[in-house]
Amino acid sequence: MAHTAAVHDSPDAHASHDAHATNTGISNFKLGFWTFLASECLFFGTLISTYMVYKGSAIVGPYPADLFDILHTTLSTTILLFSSLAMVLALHYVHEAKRNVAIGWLFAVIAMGGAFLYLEFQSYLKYIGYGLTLGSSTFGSSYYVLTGTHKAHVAVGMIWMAILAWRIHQGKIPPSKSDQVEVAGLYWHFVDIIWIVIFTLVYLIP
Amino acid sequence: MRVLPNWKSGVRPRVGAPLRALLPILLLALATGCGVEYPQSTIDPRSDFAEIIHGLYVSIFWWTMLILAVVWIALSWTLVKFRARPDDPKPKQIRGHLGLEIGWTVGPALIVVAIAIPTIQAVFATQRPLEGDPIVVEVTGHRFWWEFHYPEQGVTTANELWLPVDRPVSLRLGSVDVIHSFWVPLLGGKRDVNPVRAVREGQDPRYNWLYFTPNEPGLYMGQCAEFCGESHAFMSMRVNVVTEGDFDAWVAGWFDSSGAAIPGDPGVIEGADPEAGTAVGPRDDEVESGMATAQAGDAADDDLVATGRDIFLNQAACGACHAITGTAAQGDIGPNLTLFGLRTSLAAGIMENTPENLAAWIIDPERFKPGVNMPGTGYNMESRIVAGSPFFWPATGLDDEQVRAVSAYLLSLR
Amino acid sequence: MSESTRVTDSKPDVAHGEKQGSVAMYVWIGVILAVLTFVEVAVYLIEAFEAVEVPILIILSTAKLILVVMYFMHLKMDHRALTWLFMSGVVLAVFMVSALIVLYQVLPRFH
Amino acid sequence: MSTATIDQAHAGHSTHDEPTGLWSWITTVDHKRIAIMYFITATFFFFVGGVEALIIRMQLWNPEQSLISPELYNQLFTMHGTTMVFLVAMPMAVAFFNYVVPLQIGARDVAFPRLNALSYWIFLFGGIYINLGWFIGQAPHASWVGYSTLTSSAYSPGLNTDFWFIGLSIIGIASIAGGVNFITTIVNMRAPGMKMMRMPLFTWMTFVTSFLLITAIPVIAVALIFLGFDRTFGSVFFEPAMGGDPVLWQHLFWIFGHPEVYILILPAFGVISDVIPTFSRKPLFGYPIVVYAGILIGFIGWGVWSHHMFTVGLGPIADSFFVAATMIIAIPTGVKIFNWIATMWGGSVQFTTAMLFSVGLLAVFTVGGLSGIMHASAPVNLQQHDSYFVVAHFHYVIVGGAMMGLWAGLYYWFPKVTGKFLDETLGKWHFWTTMVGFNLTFFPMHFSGLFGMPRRIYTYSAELNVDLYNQLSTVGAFIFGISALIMAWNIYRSARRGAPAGPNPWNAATLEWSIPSPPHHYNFPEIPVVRSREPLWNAGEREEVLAVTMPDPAEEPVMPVPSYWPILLAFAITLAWALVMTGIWWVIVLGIVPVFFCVLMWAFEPAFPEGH
Repeated sequence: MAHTAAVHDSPDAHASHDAHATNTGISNFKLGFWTFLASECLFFGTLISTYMVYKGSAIVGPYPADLFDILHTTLSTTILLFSSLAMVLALHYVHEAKRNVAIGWLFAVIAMGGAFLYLEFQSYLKYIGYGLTLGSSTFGSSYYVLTGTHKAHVAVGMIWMAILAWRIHQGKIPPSKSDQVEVAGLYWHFVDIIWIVIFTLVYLIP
Repeated sequence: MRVLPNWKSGVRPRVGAPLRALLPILLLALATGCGVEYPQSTIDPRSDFAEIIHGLYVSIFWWTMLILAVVWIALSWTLVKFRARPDDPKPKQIRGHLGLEIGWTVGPALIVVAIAIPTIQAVFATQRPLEGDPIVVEVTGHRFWWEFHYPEQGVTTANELWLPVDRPVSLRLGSVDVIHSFWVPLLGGKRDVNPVRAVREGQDPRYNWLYFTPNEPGLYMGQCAEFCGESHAFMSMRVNVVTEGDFDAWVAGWFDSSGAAIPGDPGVIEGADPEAGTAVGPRDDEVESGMATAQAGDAADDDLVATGRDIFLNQAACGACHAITGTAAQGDIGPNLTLFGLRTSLAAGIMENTPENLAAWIIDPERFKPGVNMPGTGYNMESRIVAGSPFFWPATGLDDEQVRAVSAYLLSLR
Repeated sequence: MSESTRVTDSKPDVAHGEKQGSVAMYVWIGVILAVLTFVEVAVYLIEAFEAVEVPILIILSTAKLILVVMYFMHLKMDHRALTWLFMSGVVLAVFMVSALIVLYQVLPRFH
Repeated sequence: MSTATIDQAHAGHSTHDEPTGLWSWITTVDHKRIAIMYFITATFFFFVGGVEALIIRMQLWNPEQSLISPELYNQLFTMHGTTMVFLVAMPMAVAFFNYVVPLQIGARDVAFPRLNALSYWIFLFGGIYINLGWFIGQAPHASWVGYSTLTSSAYSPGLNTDFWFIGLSIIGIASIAGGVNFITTIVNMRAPGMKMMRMPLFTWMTFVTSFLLITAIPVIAVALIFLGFDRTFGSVFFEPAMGGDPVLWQHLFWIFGHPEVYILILPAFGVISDVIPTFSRKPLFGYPIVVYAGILIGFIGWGVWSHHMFTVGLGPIADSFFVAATMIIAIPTGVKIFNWIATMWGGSVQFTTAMLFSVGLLAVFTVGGLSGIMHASAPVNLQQHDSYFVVAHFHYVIVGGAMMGLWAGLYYWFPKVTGKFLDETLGKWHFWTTMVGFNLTFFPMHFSGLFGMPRRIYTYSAELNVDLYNQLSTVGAFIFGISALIMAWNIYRSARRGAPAGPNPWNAATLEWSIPSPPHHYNFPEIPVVRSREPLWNAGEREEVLAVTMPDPAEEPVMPVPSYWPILLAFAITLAWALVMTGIWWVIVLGIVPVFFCVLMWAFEPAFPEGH
């Protein structure tokens, strides 16, 4: 807590902006969002647990080995990874007050998110064609609900990015308000790391 | 000679069994009058399994009483000694004491260890599959009754489990609908009866098991202990622990496809109406051939039984759900009714097996057991249609005289 | 959102000054992430690795996860409180997933 | 005569600068008003759940009695459990979090005032929603734990379970939002000098509880989503015929459910950790130990869930692990109890009603804790699980622990909230009728359980010979009901005509007592600087700031503006969830549109007045 003490050591440090100061120097929005992400860990943790618990319990096919096309998934995984890179660059340029570059990278994020969703829905259609549905087996149920929840997160993130791009375009997000972009970035990266885990546990580990 | 215990009294507790361990109960029992019997007591063990649990319970009970005494005495003493008085000075501002903290961390920790070690030993001791020659029973939970299948003996009965005394038992537990829990407190702890998960071909489905050795003959009460819907409270059972010889005789009686009485003295069978209870059922072939026999009882009773049998098998098609060994009735949806006349209780242990109760049950099962799948005689079954019960059977439409005949027939199966 | 942006208004330096990475660093990390992913896939595809596949995959994906969290999400440069908060969520989630896997996939083998 | 005194005493700071009227309550983002709304709503639901319990007790008066139908009985006990846990104990604790925590840490409000309002409205709508089933005779009926497969479409074909899972998931959103809010508030909004290890214990326990909320609720949320998918879209998570495992529901439920137990009890521990020092006139004995014990209880609470599942058949290895983990929790709990007694030791103990409830908690919670140790022993658990012994145990823990603590808090902080004392005579009546009624209700249940009465049964056989115990319980329940009426009457009367209380009527040590009662809507005229754990006791000696002596600020502090988006968003969320019941996918998707709209409007609305 040395940090806390440092913030408040000077007697007037709090008097001037007592409604604004935070103990940690982190904005409430960002701290609250990290807390929310901790909560999301458990949310996805439960979904992933269920998938793992049900691994091998499907009594009728198709089974994972019949369906998964690792190269296809590798492509979408790589795209999502690079969208994270685009996201961090967008934030970087918001800090630098280079609005148009930032908007450009945000569009890149949206585009890559869209490509990811497109590829994933393509495989959904393929799986459905092979007879894997929500109700066909425990594998179907746990697979679709886990990856579907992840896709819903990606979709929400894309809408969020679009709104941010618009706000940056309007000039409403100067560098001093960059944590609006930073928090959106945290969300996007979090969705990315969830996919890192899903990619390994669901697709790669037999 | 087989002696069925009185249905009403169940097992008589050994004198002082519940009192041995529990002082508060002693006081309460004194206050409420001694001699009260608790046929579902958890502290009156009659099997090795129940005894292990009870021993553990008693030791933990005394440990907790010790802790409770320490806390309550310390608390009361503090409150009395340090109650505020008008001229109290400001108390000394003590903030803590490391030694004390260590003391009241280590002390309870030691007690916890003292409890945990025998606990874990008991966990392993009670879940170890039995060696030797256990009798295996496959228990199936249904809403709201119990099915007991003896694979070695080839017997399938319902709601009253027969076990030989002093022989280890392995119960294999599985459910066909929701989760139930098999609990006969005098014979040991409960174990959930989970729905059996379907598995891929070549794999074995997983069941729960319960192991114990009953060590005293008697009629034990048990009950479903996991909430299973509307009639959860009415999902009872009886476990009839008998001598090895009686058990063998019971099994043999099962295969006397004639359905005639097993040798023995029917006169000692209590709990059944003398009229039907002491009557010995006619042999199937005799009924079929129309022979009126006079083995026991009078001809009118035999006629009634024969009529009932006909209604059961043909007119009311009871055999679509129920099975009776040696007849055309081979349904497996409802309880198997072979040797039904031997049962002390009716409808999964909720009432005494008398002709009156049986007739009332056949007329309107829903009245006694809401949500039951068995149809009554009448058509007032709207509630079940609305509730969308997955099973729905048309009413039997029997009149009272026919119901009386069916009851007489069923009670003659002994 | 605006209700919580007030600190940055008053103290912009604390909020971003110290934790800016360079573009080059971000790109490098992106490249490393991609390479790790390809290594993962290679381990999956090459049969020689079958025996050690699971631990290698878990280590690699953990490495990827840490890279993203530390650099893209700036946790390395940010306040320690955030690390504590987030890590406790991660730890509980990992504990839960492993406990359930043990209960369902490992322990039944002992029966 | 007293009225005049009060008016005089409080003139100038009560509510002269605050808006009044219904609209001001609907749009409020003031943590103190939200707290009051939480408290009133929770108390209302307390009476709803209480009436349910009394009907249950009447049905169990005699063996083989049929006062009500089994179906209604099942609905009653299901809703009694659901109501008392999710709509009474949790929100009542949250009411205290809301009122007390910002005041104790010297903050003007919580970190996210509008999110706070949203939590309340979601909780209210979710609570109403889950009760809607009563009006069509299809209240939830599969018990508060909702074990699969009893909740599947096959065995619960009506709307009962739909009301349950949808209502609970709505309330879950409120809990997660609340948890995020309080963690952020406590980490970020402390007054200068209020280090973590100087925080009052109640704030500490709020912190730990919030942590449990944000980590435990997502698990039940996912389980409810699975259940919803099974019921609505035909997935097979809990369908044994398709390889699904109903026991998985139990794991997920109790991974949430056990931390939930600590979510209920830790706030009460926090309350009495503040109340006992105040009325012993001594600082809390072993402050850091009590804090660490609380954290430890919270964390170990995550590794013990399967002790609710010893009968499920997990095998001896898993059973042993959970036995050991569970028993370890007894140690920090015991440490806390001894520290509380040591706090009183050597003190000058005043028996106010708040103190009586705290001491009462120590006395009866210990009983519940010890019967908990019995259940922790897996083999013994096989006899006691799902019997009335367990019913006795958890009521001793939740009523004798959580609720007693919250009632202590009620008597303790009521003067701060209203500026008036709760009547002490009525308070003592409340306490003693509670003690008698509570113990008479639940102590005999130990015996009915030991003698083999399973829980959740509509009626019991006369042969069990447990009618006497049941009749004692029923009598006790009615006495307990009377105690609740006394409490309600006391609150009503004292709020109007109670004796005036000054800023610090109990001579307590923590910051909330440094400001007028009731506080300004901006709480502190000037944010105090804290230099010790008991700032008010050391005032004068160590340059503590006593805000009550401060003049009102010349310029009002900038406070968040009221907003109607929280209630609208809460309604939109409730509606969106309710539409899941239709089972038509496009209706469900359409239901999300108002949610998005409200979120956008919320995001673009300035939280503080323009120019700040």
